[in-house]
Amino acid sequence: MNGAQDLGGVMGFGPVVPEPEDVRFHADWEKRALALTLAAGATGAWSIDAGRHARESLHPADYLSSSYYEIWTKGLERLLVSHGLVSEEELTAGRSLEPGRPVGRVLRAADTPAALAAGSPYDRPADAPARFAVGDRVRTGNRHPAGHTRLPRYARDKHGVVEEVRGAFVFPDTSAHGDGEAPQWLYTVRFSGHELWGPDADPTLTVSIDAWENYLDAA
Amino acid sequence: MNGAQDLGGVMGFGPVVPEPEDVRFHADWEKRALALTLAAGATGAWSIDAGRHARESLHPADYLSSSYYEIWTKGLERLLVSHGLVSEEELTAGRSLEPGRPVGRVLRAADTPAALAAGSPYDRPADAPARFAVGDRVRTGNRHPAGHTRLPRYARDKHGVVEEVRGAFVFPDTSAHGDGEAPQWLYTVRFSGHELWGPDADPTLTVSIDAWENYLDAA
Amino acid sequence: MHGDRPESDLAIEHRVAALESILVEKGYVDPAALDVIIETYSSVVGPRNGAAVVARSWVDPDYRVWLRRDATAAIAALGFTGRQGEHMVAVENTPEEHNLVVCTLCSCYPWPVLGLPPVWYKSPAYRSRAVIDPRGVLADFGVTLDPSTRIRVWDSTAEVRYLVVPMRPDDTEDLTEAELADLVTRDSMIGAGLAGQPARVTR
Amino acid sequence: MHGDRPESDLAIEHRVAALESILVEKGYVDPAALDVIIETYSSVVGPRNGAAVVARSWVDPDYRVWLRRDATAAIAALGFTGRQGEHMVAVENTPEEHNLVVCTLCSCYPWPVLGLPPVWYKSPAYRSRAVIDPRGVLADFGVTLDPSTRIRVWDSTAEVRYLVVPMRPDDTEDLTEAELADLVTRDSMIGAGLAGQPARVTR
Repeated sequence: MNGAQDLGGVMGFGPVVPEPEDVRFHADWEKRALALTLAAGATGAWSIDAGRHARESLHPADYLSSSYYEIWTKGLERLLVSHGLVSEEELTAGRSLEPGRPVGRVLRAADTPAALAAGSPYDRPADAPARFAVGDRVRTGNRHPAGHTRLPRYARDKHGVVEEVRGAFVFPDTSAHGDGEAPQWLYTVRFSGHELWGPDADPTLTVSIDAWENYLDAA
Repeated sequence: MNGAQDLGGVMGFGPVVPEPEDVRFHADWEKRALALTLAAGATGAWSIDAGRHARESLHPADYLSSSYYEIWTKGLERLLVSHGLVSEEELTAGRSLEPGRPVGRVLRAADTPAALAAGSPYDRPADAPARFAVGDRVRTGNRHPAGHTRLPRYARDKHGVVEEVRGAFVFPDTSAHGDGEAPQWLYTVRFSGHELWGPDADPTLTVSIDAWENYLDAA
Repeated sequence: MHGDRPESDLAIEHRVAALESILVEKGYVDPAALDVIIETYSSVVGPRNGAAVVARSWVDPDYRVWLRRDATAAIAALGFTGRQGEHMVAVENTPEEHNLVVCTLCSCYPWPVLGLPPVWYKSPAYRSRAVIDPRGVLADFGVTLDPSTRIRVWDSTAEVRYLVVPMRPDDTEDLTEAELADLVTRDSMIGAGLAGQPARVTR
Repeated sequence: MHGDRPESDLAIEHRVAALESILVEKGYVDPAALDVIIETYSSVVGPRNGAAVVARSWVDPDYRVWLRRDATAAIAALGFTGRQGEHMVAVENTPEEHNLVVCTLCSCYPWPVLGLPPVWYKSPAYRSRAVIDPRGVLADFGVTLDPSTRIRVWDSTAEVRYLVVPMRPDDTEDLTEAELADLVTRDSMIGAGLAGQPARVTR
């Protein structure tokens, strides 16, 4: 969706403010927001793509005026409600009003280090050969789905070159909506700055995105 | 600039909420904000384009979380400060701290009805023939200026057809920055929904913009 | 979950009042002129102006031709001129094509014929969706067009201002020009409604 | 004039605390697991991991080749694996080309080697400008590249995570691998800084 999350090329946010490397959190609630997001995600009730879609579905004014852990918190609330695990009434009350429903897994403390160190790979066996090869010229689609997608607006309807073939990966556009993993080939596609931003672009600039096969046509 | 004002095609704002026709204002301060904006603009200290640029230069979170008369008020404050008519200190103090500077005109009550009824035409004599004619196919530029422009992002780098030649008009991209009126031919350029939004667009949709000659190339 | 305004109405009220004090004290604005501006757009200039233009075009074929050819002059002939209406264009709805006007970049609107824009016209919801999902926007107004009707959206990116001339409702042959004007809603002159249709009840 | 957060820190603090109560009461999360997660990303997983990878690649040509060919495995060999690092790619800066990593759509970041992303990496200011004005972004970090150096921006739109291998500073032949790792700042492994350069003082 063309939500507030799609920030590439947007202007008006002012300078980037560096931060010392040893800062991990800015308040204790940020730690809890991080941990709750990971632990709730570990139930398996939704995919990482559904999580991203919940965040990008925030009203743009809310998204842009919230810190990132606030965005995570608000996204988590939405996910819990939309998956029937917590009710709006409970969020309003600030406490549980009825017993929990069964979930796929509850991440226990003893299992947590191993779970974090294992991660969740997103590559999948391919069920067809890759359509494009390194060096192929491609054109990204002019796609504006109302649902989740990972093709940013600035890189739509543009010519680029396939630089790497990454393998087949879970397709976010379906996974985010519970429509299956539908794995597709993933490519790193590189664009010139001129192609993306026109004749006044930095002439030394190239930008790549990682693009699923459905996002691309031969050019 | 690619600011928060450039809203065409952005998603996530929810439904449009109709309003009865007899509602003119929602609070008395809105009336004052409107009148102040018009009266201050009548001094001639800045162009209508500079006014628009002041508003679109608000931080996107501020722009999207403000009502339109709030945006006008914040834009007016910026214009007054950037043109040296009011100081930041005065805005903070909420009162004048030094005498006013000379301005081109002070709109008097007696002259106001005539001034509003006269308006300010923006067409200008052309100093060259129009480059394009009705029916010409054109392509909009892939332009991303940091300053003011009136070519929306959704209509950049797209093919359209010239539907009307409107005459020569003040060029906002220069006028907004005090760089002169630099009049240019203005065209109504029509695009298919498919061209703007891809294959899933409403097949019955066409959209036009009014585009200055600099925004266009022959296609 | 909507983005609430970061400042209370009270805060913006004080901010505007302070600005007015400063500008008046510095002699940049005449407070009496402010009152005239407010009175003008509260009581004098509003969408009944545009409704008169539309009704005239419905009953007077010569006027209709003039409105098509030179809307600025034809509208001025009824006494409606000025700020944000210096360069007018009238676009007529037909059974085949429906017109909808938006300003995606700010809130450009034909003040002399329609008055000040409603909140929804200036809202991100309308400005963002009108150009990509106009049928969805029309649905928010309770308007459903025939699926075969073409939708023609005018994004007011320059100083040209567009007035939609809605279709004259059926069975209105016996109405006077003034009665016809009563059927012409503000929303119908933006393209967000139809003349004499349910949207009119919001007047 | 920046957009202040619409809710105070206190409000979000209560909101998160309430959410934790609900999830624990319902049995969806183990409170002890929350503490382990926090401890992991406070003390165990951080940018010193990535610095060790970079230093190894500087001193061990075989490792460098492996890192280029299969970064996920080469990094795992040093003990760094897991969430948000399942599919790693290392990209090397050269005098001719400088790499910069961003996630314009959210905040994708290689956690096992860099830990949690800094606020600026997640900020709209960085995410919006990195792809259109990378030299301007670098200037905000006090970094000026030669005008002829090509800039290569990687927008992390999928589950591939990029680690920038900064150039080894001059006159470091005598340093140990551990001393070299100390020159590798977090920012230099995103491309927003250079190894052993002024940006490092922010550590």
